[in-house]
Amino acid sequence: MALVLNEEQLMLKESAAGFLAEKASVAQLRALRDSGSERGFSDDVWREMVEMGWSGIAIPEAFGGLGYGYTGLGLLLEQAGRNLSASPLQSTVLVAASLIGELGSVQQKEQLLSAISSGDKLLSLALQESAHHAPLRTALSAKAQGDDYVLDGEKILVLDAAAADTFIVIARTAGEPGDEQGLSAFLVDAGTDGLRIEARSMVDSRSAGALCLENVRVPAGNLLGEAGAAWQGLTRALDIANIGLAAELLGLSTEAFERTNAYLKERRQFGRVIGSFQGLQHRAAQMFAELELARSIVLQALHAVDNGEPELALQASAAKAKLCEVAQRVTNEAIQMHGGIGMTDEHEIGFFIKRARMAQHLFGDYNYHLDRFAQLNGF
Amino acid sequence: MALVLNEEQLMLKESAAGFLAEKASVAQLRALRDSGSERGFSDDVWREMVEMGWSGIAIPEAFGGLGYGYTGLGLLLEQAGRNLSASPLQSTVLVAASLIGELGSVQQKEQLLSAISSGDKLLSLALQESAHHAPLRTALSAKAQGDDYVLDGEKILVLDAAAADTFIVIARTAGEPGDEQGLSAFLVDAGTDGLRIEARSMVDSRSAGALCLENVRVPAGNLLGEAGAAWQGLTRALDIANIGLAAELLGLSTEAFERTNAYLKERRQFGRVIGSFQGLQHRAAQMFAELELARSIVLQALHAVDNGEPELALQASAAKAKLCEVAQRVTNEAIQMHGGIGMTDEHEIGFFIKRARMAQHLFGDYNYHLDRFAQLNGF
Amino acid sequence: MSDLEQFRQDTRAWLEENCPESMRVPVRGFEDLYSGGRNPEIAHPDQKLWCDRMAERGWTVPHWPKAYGGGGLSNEEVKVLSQEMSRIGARRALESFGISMLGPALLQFGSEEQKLDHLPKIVRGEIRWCQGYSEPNAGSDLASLATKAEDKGDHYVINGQKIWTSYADKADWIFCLVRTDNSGSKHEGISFVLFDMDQPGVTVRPIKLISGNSPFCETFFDNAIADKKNLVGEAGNGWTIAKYLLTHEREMISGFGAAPKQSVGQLALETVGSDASGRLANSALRQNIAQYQLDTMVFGATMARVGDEAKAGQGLGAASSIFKYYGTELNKRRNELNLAVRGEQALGWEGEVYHGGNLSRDWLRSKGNSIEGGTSEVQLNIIAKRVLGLPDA
Amino acid sequence: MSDLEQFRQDTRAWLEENCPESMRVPVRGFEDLYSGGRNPEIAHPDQKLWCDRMAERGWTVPHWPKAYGGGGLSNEEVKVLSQEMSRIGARRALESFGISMLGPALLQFGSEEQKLDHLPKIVRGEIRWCQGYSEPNAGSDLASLATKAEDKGDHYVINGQKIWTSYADKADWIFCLVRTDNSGSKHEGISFVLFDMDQPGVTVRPIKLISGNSPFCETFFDNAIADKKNLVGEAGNGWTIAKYLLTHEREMISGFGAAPKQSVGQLALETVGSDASGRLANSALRQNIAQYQLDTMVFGATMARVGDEAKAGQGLGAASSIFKYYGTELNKRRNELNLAVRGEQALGWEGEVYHGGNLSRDWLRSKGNSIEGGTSEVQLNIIAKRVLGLPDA
Repeated sequence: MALVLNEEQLMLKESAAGFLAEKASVAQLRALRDSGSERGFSDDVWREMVEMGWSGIAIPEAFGGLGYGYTGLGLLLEQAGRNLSASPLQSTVLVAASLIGELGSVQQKEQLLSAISSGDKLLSLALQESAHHAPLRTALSAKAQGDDYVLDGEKILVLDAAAADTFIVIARTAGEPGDEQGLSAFLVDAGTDGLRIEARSMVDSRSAGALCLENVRVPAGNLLGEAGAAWQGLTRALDIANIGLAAELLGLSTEAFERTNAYLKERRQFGRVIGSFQGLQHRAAQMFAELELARSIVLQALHAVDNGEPELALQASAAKAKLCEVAQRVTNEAIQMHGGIGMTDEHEIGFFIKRARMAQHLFGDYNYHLDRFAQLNGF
Repeated sequence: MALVLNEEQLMLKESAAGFLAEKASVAQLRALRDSGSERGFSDDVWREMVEMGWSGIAIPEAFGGLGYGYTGLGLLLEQAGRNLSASPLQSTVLVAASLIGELGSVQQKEQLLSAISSGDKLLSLALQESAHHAPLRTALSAKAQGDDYVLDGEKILVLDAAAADTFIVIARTAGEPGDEQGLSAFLVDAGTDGLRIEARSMVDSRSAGALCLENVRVPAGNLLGEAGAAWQGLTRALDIANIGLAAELLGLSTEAFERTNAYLKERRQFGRVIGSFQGLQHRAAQMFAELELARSIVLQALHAVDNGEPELALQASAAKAKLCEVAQRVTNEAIQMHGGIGMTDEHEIGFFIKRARMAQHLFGDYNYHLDRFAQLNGF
Repeated sequence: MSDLEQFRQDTRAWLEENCPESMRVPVRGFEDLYSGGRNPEIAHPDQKLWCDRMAERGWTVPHWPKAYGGGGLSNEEVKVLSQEMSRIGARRALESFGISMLGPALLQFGSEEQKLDHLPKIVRGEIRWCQGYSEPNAGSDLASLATKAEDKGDHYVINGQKIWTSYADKADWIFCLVRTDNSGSKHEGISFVLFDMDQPGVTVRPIKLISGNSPFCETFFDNAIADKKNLVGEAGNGWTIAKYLLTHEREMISGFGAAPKQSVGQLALETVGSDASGRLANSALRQNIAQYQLDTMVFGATMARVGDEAKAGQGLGAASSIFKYYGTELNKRRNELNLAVRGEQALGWEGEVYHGGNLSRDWLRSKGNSIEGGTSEVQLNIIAKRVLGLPDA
Repeated sequence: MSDLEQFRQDTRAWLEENCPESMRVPVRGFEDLYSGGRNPEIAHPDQKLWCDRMAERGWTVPHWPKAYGGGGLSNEEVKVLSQEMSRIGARRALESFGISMLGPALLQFGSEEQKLDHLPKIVRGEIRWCQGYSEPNAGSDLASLATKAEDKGDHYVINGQKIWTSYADKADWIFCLVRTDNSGSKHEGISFVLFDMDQPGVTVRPIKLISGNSPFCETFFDNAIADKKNLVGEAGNGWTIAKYLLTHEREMISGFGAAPKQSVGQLALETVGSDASGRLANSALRQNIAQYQLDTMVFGATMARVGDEAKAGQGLGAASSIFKYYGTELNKRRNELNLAVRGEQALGWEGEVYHGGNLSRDWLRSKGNSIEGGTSEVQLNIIAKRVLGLPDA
């Protein structure tokens, strides 16, 4: 396992970079925002991504995917981070497909992963219930009634809620908030009676939403995996999700840094370009060093997924914590070093800090993952 | 209560600065170290301090002191910090006198505080038992036997152990380590049977020592205050001790910073004085700002002692935590900015980092006091 | 009864009688602040009434001399007035750059005629002012400003562009730094002039910030006219006035570093929860909040100390730079902690459930604190050079 | 059986027979390292025996060509030898600056004659070398060095002073940067010469560090003589060799950043204790340790990545500067954490109870890491200028 990209991966990276810069750049995100798009991404662009196979990039060939593994998906997410490209790559390809891969029966995988690969279906995980990521605290209840389950409760921060065809709702079929046992995953279609979807306008201009489930009845066959036994697969899928978000944050931070470094060479004050001031030079050099280190842990974590390594949780929390830290530092410095112009909506740099904090927050922020990292290290 | 020095205090500060620079400078500390002095300070210099009234600076006039309050003592400690002056100011004047003031009967105060004021007696607190400051975990046992108590156990980091006439030994007459109840303070003279004093060579070249108590018998009259009820007074005395150490660290850090700033103006590299590099300038400016802020919290905490304010614990932990942080940063930067010459024993700057870490550690370090600060703030 | 006690009783009685009930309601947002001007923004009709009543006694700016329309009150009387207003929850009647910025500068540097001309209108809220300082290519390096004022005998003709002119779209007049001479060093040749914004040569375009709409504008001068009698100080001496006002502005901005009303630690307990021993459950967050609260306490102690020292005639060198630097960094830290503590609640942008995105918008807005009014880097340069005596490269 | 397998069997047998039992005991400290030289420091008589036996086969420096006394082994064979030595716990037979620093430089820049002259003596541990680089006024700005070498036809006469010459008091020869020409820029006119320390013109004075005694010395040259045949490369081209060796040195020093064997977090649990849920009791310390361990893990991943990239022919620009900067900062953090975790135990200076003060001395010594071999500031300058392309002032 070498921590370098092979030929195939390098080609994928370059073609993704070219495509996204043209079709899903910051300018497109601004246009989506200003048009008040409810779906939050362009269906046309997504269709092209599907045609390139991106919807199935990490899905095994047996289920219609490309089988490039998570290192391949990580490359796409990194480029999406660089361009702040809005698409269902996170909701469907990264999170939902991983969870289905972990929990689904062979039949469910065949059906759902193929539908994702082909672009026929968008799915999204509905997990969070309170201000913070706390999967064990899940309280949304699912009660068995005959051959059905009846779900009641609320979810927030459901990605691409307006566009998803089906939600994977994490519910409690037994136990109390805090228990590992009793957590279950249900497939709930967007049109199901009793399910209300409320669009939420978030700081990153992407579409997320809240779900309100009142007496939502789904057949037991909609269970993804065994009733009450979702915890382990969910944990693994969340680890993968966080590694994917770390890859996105890596791209985002690298781009924000490179734009800032370019600005340092261009902006003049006191008769010199400001990049000639050693105070700024040292901060830029420290950020560059941090970004190089960040890249290593992201690559290592992606490899750990693809190689089925046992310490995935440690890798995931390390990668997410580190990238949260680096993204926070770099985006803050990006604004500061751009000065007044960086504070204007007209300039693009502000979009980076907004998306960064959302990606940092999703599925556990710096504090969550540093704490988990310490726990996993036994102290 | 104004956070500025009055005329009297300014005069005290200036005379202390002049005296210590002449009689108890870093050069003297080096000489004490190289001579292998067991006592760790100069008796002659201490005698002169006593003559100037410093031994009783914060002791009420009724007990033979000067009654300048802790703001006065803080000024002396700050200047002692600037010069790294070794003397019993910390062990006897700051810690022991405060504890006697908190716990002693009127008679004990009359006797002991007067003896301290007059320079007739050196006392030192024997508290710490393990690698970290943890007063509640005190285990050294004191068992009543007739009119006596018998003490067994060990103490470390007893300041001026080789010179002290009497130790104030914190012992447990009841309860378990962790309990507030059951802690007692005993006066144990240096010559008492069963007490063994072991000199320890510490990084700051001051004298500290370990006490080993085996079957040490003292009369009940040697109790300072009530049996088993020392906790509250001990806590208050430790708060005062930490505020005093914060004052010392303020002086130490300010001096280390000023020496470094002077070096930045003198040392040439790449054809310029290194202080003209903006990278170093910004770090120096940030340190200066931190030092100005640190000065405020030290003054505020000293005032809080003198005015008997109720939130002393909060002030003490704030002052100590902040000064630990600032001292660590400033002394580390002092070495780094001095470069190779700062790494040599021949240069004086290394003495500052050594004393800093010892003063940081005594009676609770940054981590201890930041944790306590959070607890006192209710989170 | 002492004169001061008498003053207190009279003031109390007058306030009871004259302060409308609607003006005793706490300010909920910027819209509740009244800034006057030719076309005042009025959220409630009593705002103007209250301002007029107060202005009649000069109490909109109680410490200015009566000769210039102020209240002519002593420091003690100002304090009593403020206490009595607080007692009934009375809002301030008028808030403006005229009161906080231009007035102090005119009192210090203006001619008698200028003071008589402009200060009473500020007191009465008749004229609203804005500040023309920064330019697109003169941010941190303010003195390199290029807006040109050509001497035409009894007036100047002004051409150029300003940026970050707060409320320029609502202001009637501007106090403005212009270049009247290009021959010397960049600090020379700068002049401080006042002129009416209501003229054909002035165009204003509001700036939208990353946090949403803002008071800031871009302001363009195309042969704008300034009467020479409105040149403050000597031609070419404007930098002295600019520096005075920058120090003043730094002190205002550094106030952002003051401790928030609800402790961040307490707030975190509510959203993140505590462990068995009552401590905040997440130790990384606990450490960061503790360090922030500690620094806020230390910052507060320093503001108190510098206040005491100023009274005692001592002074902390470059205090305003330290405050500007530290206070704005603290405010940014507080806002980042707010995001960490409130989580999803702080990431909303619009809608009632997120209170219109007030948390995320405040967070984004705070990023500007260490840029506006002189960047953090400029403050550190000032400390390094003026206080520490470190040399230029 | 493959050749390599055969080599392994032969090597194993030879080692079993020739490595003294005493040389299979783990190294306990610097005194157990053998560096050879004319007057070798010998802690155990087997050290010399072991070195001689290994040197006979060239295995003290197994990858150097046989022509220069080395083992002439392929990379695979070197790896096998290393594995077989590890298997029986065999110590390295010889460690020296000759092997790690001068040898690589001579192989790259030396003449055939110089290689034949010096390398075999290094392999056999006959001559011990030291490095003459820094001067009191040329630290970070190494190229401004002033030690002067005057051309006397067949030799140079050298005058000046070096500092931080490690083990100069124990070395036989020095490889030294001297100035042979003052006329051009400071990087020009520097030459790289070798000469014997055992001559009247050379005086050495050991330097005591804040951590106690050290290998460092001050070295004075008063009309010292260097034979011209020992000028490496062209006169005036020494800076190229110096840069090569500095990069080499940076990589060695950055190794200090590697993760310690016992996790700091585990150690802290032992000394500070845990709370009810098994977490480290002190949350401020827990956060700091977690962040340190995270950064160590990330640093380790980066070392692995750069290694893989180098194999793949890719390269991280300025990798050695990043490693030097980050690795030494990590080592300083680790040592500060050691103080925080071990408390009083780490503050001792002498005596058995403190193990001779090893913790406090290591802590103090670590402060030098970010100074020696190019300060952290110099590394950041290199990254800013060479990688990021930021311009000079």
